[in-house]
Amino acid sequence: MFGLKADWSLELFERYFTMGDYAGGEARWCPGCGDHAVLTAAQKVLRDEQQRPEMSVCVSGIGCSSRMPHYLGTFGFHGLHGRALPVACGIKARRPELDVWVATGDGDCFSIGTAHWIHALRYNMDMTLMVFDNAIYGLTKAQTSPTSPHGFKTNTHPFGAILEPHNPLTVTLGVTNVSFVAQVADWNPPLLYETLKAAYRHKGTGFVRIIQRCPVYADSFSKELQQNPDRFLLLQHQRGIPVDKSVSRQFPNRMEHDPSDLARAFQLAADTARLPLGLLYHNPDAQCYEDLSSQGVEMTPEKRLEGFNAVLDRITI
Amino acid sequence: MFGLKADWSLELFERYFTMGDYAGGEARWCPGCGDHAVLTAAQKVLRDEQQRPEMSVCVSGIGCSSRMPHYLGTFGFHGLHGRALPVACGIKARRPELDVWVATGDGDCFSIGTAHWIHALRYNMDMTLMVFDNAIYGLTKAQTSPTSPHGFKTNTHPFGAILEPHNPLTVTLGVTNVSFVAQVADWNPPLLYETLKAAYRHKGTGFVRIIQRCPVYADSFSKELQQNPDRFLLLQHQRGIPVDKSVSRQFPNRMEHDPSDLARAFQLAADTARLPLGLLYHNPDAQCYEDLSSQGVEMTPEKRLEGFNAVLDRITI
Amino acid sequence: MVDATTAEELAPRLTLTREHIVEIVSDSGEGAQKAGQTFGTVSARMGNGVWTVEIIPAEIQPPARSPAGASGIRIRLASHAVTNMGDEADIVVAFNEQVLYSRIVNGAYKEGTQVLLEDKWRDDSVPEIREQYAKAVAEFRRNGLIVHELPIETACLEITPNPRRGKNMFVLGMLCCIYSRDVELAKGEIATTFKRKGDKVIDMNHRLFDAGYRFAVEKLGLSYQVPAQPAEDREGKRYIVTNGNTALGLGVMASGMELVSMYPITPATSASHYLADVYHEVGGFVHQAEDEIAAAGFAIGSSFAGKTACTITSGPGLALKTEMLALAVMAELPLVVCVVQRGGPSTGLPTKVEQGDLLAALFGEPGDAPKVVIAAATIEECLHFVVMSRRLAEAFRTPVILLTDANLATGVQPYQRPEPSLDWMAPPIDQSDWDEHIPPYNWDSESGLSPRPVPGMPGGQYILTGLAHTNHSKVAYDSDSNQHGANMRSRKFAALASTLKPPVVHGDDSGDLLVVGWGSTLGAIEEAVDRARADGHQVSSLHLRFILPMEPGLKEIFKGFRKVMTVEINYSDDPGSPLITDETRRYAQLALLLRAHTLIDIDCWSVVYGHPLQPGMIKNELVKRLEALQGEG
Amino acid sequence: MVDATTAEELAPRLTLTREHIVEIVSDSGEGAQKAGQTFGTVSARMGNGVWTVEIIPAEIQPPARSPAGASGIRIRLASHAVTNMGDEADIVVAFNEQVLYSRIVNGAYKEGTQVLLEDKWRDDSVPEIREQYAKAVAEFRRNGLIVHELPIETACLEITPNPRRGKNMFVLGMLCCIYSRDVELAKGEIATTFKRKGDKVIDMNHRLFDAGYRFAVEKLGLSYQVPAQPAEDREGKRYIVTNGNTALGLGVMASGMELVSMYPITPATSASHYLADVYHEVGGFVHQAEDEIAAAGFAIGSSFAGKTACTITSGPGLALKTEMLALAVMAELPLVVCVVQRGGPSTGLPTKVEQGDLLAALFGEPGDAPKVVIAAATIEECLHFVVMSRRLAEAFRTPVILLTDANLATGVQPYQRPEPSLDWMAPPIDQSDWDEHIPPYNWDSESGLSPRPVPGMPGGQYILTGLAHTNHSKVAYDSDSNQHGANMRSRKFAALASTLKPPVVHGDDSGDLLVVGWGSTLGAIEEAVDRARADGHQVSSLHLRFILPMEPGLKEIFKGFRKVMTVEINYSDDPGSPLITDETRRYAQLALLLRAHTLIDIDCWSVVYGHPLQPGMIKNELVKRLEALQGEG
Ligand SMILES: Cc1ncc(C[n+]2csc(CCOP(=O)(O)OP(=O)(O)O)c2C)c(N)n1
Ligand SMILES: Cc1ncc(C[n+]2csc(CCOP(=O)(O)OP(=O)(O)O)c2C)c(N)n1
Ligand code: SF4
Ligand code: SF4
Ligand SMILES: [Mg+2]
Ligand SMILES: [Mg+2]
Repeated sequence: MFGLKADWSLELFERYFTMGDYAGGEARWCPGCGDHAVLTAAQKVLRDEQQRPEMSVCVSGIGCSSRMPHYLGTFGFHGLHGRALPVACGIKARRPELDVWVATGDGDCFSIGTAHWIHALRYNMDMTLMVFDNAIYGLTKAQTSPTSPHGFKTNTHPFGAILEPHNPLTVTLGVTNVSFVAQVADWNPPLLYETLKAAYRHKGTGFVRIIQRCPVYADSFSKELQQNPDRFLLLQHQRGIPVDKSVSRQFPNRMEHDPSDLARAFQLAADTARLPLGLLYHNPDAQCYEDLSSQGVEMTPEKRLEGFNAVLDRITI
Repeated sequence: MFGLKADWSLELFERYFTMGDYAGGEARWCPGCGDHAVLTAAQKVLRDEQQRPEMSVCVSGIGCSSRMPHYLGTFGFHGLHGRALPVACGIKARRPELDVWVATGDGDCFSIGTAHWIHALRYNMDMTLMVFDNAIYGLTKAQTSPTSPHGFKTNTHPFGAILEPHNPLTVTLGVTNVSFVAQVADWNPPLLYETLKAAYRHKGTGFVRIIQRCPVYADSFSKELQQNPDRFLLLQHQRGIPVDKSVSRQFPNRMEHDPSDLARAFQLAADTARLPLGLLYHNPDAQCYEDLSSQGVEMTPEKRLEGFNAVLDRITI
Repeated sequence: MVDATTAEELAPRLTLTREHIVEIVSDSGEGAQKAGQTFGTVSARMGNGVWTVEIIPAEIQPPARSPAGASGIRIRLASHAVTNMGDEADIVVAFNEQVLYSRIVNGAYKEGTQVLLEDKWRDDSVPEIREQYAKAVAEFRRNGLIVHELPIETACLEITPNPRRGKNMFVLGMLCCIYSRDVELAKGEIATTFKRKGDKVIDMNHRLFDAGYRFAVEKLGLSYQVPAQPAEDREGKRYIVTNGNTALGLGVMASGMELVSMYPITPATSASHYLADVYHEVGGFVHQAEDEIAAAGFAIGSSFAGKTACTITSGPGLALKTEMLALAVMAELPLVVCVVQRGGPSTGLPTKVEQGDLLAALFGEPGDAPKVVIAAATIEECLHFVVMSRRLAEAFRTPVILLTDANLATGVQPYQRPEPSLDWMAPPIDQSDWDEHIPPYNWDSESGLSPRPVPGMPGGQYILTGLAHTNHSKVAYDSDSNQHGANMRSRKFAALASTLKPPVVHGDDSGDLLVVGWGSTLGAIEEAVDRARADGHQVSSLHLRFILPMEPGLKEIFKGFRKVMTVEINYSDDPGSPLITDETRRYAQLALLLRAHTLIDIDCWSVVYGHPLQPGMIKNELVKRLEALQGEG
Repeated sequence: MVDATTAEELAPRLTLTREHIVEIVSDSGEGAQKAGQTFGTVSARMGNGVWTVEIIPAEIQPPARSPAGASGIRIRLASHAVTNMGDEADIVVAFNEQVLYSRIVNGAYKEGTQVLLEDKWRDDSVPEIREQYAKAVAEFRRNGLIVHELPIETACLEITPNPRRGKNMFVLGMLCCIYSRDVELAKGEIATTFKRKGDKVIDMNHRLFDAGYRFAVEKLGLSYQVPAQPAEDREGKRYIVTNGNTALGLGVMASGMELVSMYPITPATSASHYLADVYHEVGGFVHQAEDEIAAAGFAIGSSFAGKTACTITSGPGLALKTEMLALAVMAELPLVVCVVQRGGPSTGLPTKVEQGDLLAALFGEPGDAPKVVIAAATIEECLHFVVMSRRLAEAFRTPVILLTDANLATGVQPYQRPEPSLDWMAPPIDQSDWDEHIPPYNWDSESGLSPRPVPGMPGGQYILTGLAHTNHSKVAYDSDSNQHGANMRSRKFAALASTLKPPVVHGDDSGDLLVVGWGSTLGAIEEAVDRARADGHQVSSLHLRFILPMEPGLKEIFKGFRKVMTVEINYSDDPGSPLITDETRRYAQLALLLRAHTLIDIDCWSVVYGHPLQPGMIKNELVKRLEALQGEG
């Protein structure tokens, strides 16, 4: 967002923000939880972009992942289960200059939050949307989530989850006006960092599905993926996520994918045998709702009063 | 559903049900409303399939289209705005032998009902899902719906709808376990009839998006399509919807489409310049949730009591 | 063409009256409402007190000539301020006889009501229609209605080939003659109405108007004089004419709120329709969300970001906002929630009036979730209470629920044009530094009040949470933090209460009976009380605007009366019904609250008829209660 | 190996007591809860009254040795039936000293509480830990705790290389020695616990148990005798041991309901976990919906189809179900809604107890939406009230809200094994012909009751609607239909009320003070009352199960006392606080209802500490009120 917000660029050079400026309370996730890595990556992006902490808001729902705001040094809104996105959109509506991050879980976003997930993608407001997908309900102690693998044993399905796992990528790609769709795994920090940075810089909703480890309740889910890097397909493109050797070395399967090719992106996303990593789809020119919703923010109270009196005149008898 | 329900096939031949058996109260939709055509087509399907009226339930939300149950001679559930699907699924859960129809609108299903729409497709319970899409909120008098064309003037957007219209087909096709996706227009009765019949016979959720005329509040939307048949692309296939000459003659653009080809279906659905008509996708073998949720329905109270005592024994000290 | 002079010359035997109620009823799409609105506006401009209310059919396009299809308008005009739709109509103009039936069922007419009936159906080509017509006219006359069969259509045909479009202006002409309205004024209104349509259309409608006027002079020996209100009452005042939903929209603009986040629902939506039309002129925006939960969430997001927002809904929408409201209470976020009440429960009676959401507004949220709950009693208050709501929301850091209803929403009335000032408006957002040492909930331990940091304030960073928290907004599960937070959230309302004055009794401060009401029933109740007092009854009334906190001094006021009862448009068990005893009786909503609040045995009369209470109905009930009292002692 | 005989020989100076409270506190994952549950079960089987409640940390995996991480269990055992967790503990076994702090803050201990503390930290390699330990032990002693520093880990190491896994069984051994529990019984329990894990594991744990037992004999001069309840109280009774959520699950199975439709939410979810494990044995199914609205809708669909369903949730979930509940009321659908209350408002205190949802259950829905609202007072009632709920729901064609709370949900207790019979169970679905002439709402005009057609009944076809409707379920907007429907929906509850008996007073029928409670506070209130009475105070208590309809005779009962107050776990303004006057005070939820219901000046004492009320706390409050009364005269 550098340069974008000319009004504070002056200040930007006045003070340099360090990682400490983006640190909130001590993170209380379990040891080995993938959420720690996401937090760190996000903090690095904020630091490297020199985002002013008081101009940033991290909005979340309820869940382990939704605790993220508490661990950031920015403003935060730890709201209701499933409802992070309407709140985030509302924040942006009349304060487009604010930088907004959303932290949500697979249950929070893909189950109870489904309607808002779909419609927020339509609005395409400028924010970074991180879905922490550990394929389980963590905070409430191991119930089935929409992305839980078929047969995966949980407390609500002790004999194994009975549905095929939901594919959030294919649904996301089907939403009109979607503008940025990426997938990463928490255990590859460089790719995670680069992807979040790209989402942050993208003007529009940067949807990033983060495959996340929950060693406590869904260990096998992530273990299986960690141990078989060939379950992944690394997408590369000069307009994609920059990946250095260290990253590409880890993934035997790589392919060139043009992020402007929606149909191809859908096919890649639909292949659950090979999970795509990186940028599936990107449309930098999709309309952002805040450009419409913020109409008239610049008006002074005096001008509003003037406008109101004009309205009254028309109905005065 | 002929033959499927062997347990009543005997009765089936005992009595012949006429259109009158499927007629409820007098339809109170506006003259020229597309809903009339859908009602008639559904009644014909019920009649031709000799569906026992008392074994059928039509579930709806709130909206003009959601009044359909009142005009049918079956059981009906005219519930809450956006919530037809959870109710329909609940009906099916422990009464899998019931025949279920769902009547919902573009606002009812694609706006407030979004979460249930997506998840009902995952459950894929055996029902016929008719979405009456008139691109407007009819009952509440002309507010913008997710499918309202961009720039279309409504009471909530008097200067024109500000978002690109939502594409329900691409989203629907992205949902894991979706099993039947078709599109029709109310003003082509034969295709409408054949499509509803195919959806009815399909075991699973037969999703049919019906492009519907609302002459009162969205006349231009349907007029434009009616007047330009080349805005449509008629899909044909031997495993698709049977179309006789009368139908195909009306649509200059026709193509062969294999309904088992999901990726192709997505591409066709994504092309909003040419609206596909007919069967986009069909998977007859997708799992139906009621086959799981109805476990143990056959148990007698005596057996349940026995089972319960066994459970108690285990925790008795 | 007719001008005022000739009109007066022609004026027939004239009846003087202090008020009259006129209805125009037709099939929908025949323009009765436009004619009535114009008649109302002209009357208002001529200095009458006026109340108009639309008659809306349940269906979008009901069949022609069906009782269910009755569409139209009622205009009540008087020589004094009018606060409600009144009792039975004095004159009704009907475009066909069938639509009158539904009005009769609603008790809209009385013996002696003059019916000006289109007579073309008498000789209709369809035999059934001829029969229906004859049967109806006979029936009406039998029931004491004075039916004038008039060849309105025929008369219109002389001017337009398509009377269905023009009849309404013809009727307007008739009415303007009957009530000798200022013709120039009327024609001016017509001109503005059809401005967009061009001069030919205006001219055509003027000719229809004149024809109607002359028709009345020649064919109708009816003329009523309803003198204007005393000039001094109007001295130098300017008036606006709106319904209650438009008033809400005006209030939003007057309050400086920049965002209304809503999801369509009858009868609330028209407030947003109005805003969508004009909001941009004050720099505001209407967001139509995907559902009511999102609408509330979106508004809450904006409020959190420093731009207090408003969400407008009705019962079913309020139900969906319950969880969001609890969050706003817990996190102490300002938020204005307008609830335009309709008939319930569930989808209920979407277009009709009820006062059934009071307890849900107060107690809907699990856990203790106090918030400001106020109710507008007049259309004018719909405007001013939104302004007050925004201020209360920010000063007390709380959601405010403003209750109105379908009666206020659709009623139209002239009222004094507000004189908005800058201090009505939200101040520009504060982005100055926040002292890091001041916690985000720096509760004043006595009042529970605290200042609020908003995003953009350097040093103000905090994490809002719906979990129990400390004054630093840190999640806390310990007993003390939870108890203290709850204390502070409740204390605010005691603080607000301490700033309120006791409400003023309408009538004497003591007597036999005190009638307590809230919301849109104000006008009808006071009119009923005035009539009863005119008959010598010792009855007064009291109307509440604040429900949470409750206005002070109620118990004292109640003690001045032998009996206290509420009159409400919501459900209560009728004490006379089977199985209903003092113990099992379920009371009306305000009655229940006042019983707990004052421990006085407060009775209630409440019904869920779906239409506004008529002063006459109320008066009858009061008199019954009073007579019972006499019996007792 | 130790057997009972040797144990008795070794038994040291023995203290006889009628009850004792034991706690085991550790980091999470150290098995304290398993040890405690086993100890509780053994004690129950030996005939003691027992109540156990788990101590759950706020986080999933809190850091080791942190107060916030305190995980464990409390066991209260007595020579009489136990109904609550009691006051301060007599003995606590602690795996480290830090976890004790959070318990101390919660007032779990008193002067003289024996602390059996793992002493390995004293010589820990990390200096800070050594300091923390020394500091804590000194501090504990200063505050009157009797600290026994014990080399538990060292002793375990003799048997297992990994004491973290085995320590809990060692501690179980210690406790079984201290309370001379039947060793064979204990070992049997251990064997069943580890059955799945195989003999080696069982043997290992038996050895740890023996070692702990011997360790206590040798190192600890502590021995308490808590005699069993009189045998005749138990004569031929069989007991089951469960928490309140398992009891709900058992109730669902006992009621014959075939479907539970839910969305996970603490503290309700474990009821569904239990059902998911065993429900198939009775042919039932747990549906996890996409959200609470869908969960309620799914259940309603099943009920409509003739299979009355149950949905289980907590506050925030109840908020989301509001609109669906209103539909069930309007359409008169049977539905069982279990609400396991937690701290509110909003996300509040997810794992902690509150009784804050009473008013939301009653009044949450816009419009008039009466339904049955009942509250379970004991774990056993959690089971039986579900059975009753299903029957009420079907007999009265209504949703039933059954309120429990986190205290009942997590408390574990032995209670009499139910003797289920066929008439508890839902009958098989009726598919016989429906007489077409009988409307779907064939209301009995006196009771409002009516039979219900279900899909599959030939001739029974009707269209259910949430709109106002006639007895034929036809949409109707007229006044009479709406009023009549509302009357009928309300009348049902007067009919139900007429079948209820007045509640029974605990203590004398008259006196100075009557304490009224509802829900999980029963045991603590009655214990407090008994203690106060033992001190000669004239206090009694009354506990309500039915809230809507209200149980009969309350006003009569209340009149027997000089003062009536409620004791509740929810918010009320403390009359002593700034700005709080008689007029502004916000009352506890039941208190508000009873004030309106009886017009008696009912006081309340209620707090939102997030933990169950201790009998001692309650007693102190009662005594305060009683002394104030004396003051008055
Ligand atoms: C309305 C409501 N319903 C249910 C809950 C309980 N709840 C809290 S978090 C959660 C799901 C958490 O799973 P996910 O979103 O995947 O986040 P994770 O903990 O796995 O990071 C649930 C069901 C709630 N807090 N509010
Ligand atoms: C909870 C709730 N919110 C809003 C409404 C108002 N409402 C009724 S129908 C409707 C939308 C109708 O549009 P659609 O679903 O497209 O159906 P149509 O009338 O066009 O057939 C709305 C907003 C309601 N009844 N309930
Ligand atoms: S439970 Fe799982 S998701 Fe939650 S903090 Fe622990 S590891 Fe992370
Ligand atoms: S408003 Fe439109 S959708 Fe509704 S009934 Fe009329 S034509 Fe049909
Ligand atoms: Mg998760
Ligand atoms: Mg529509």
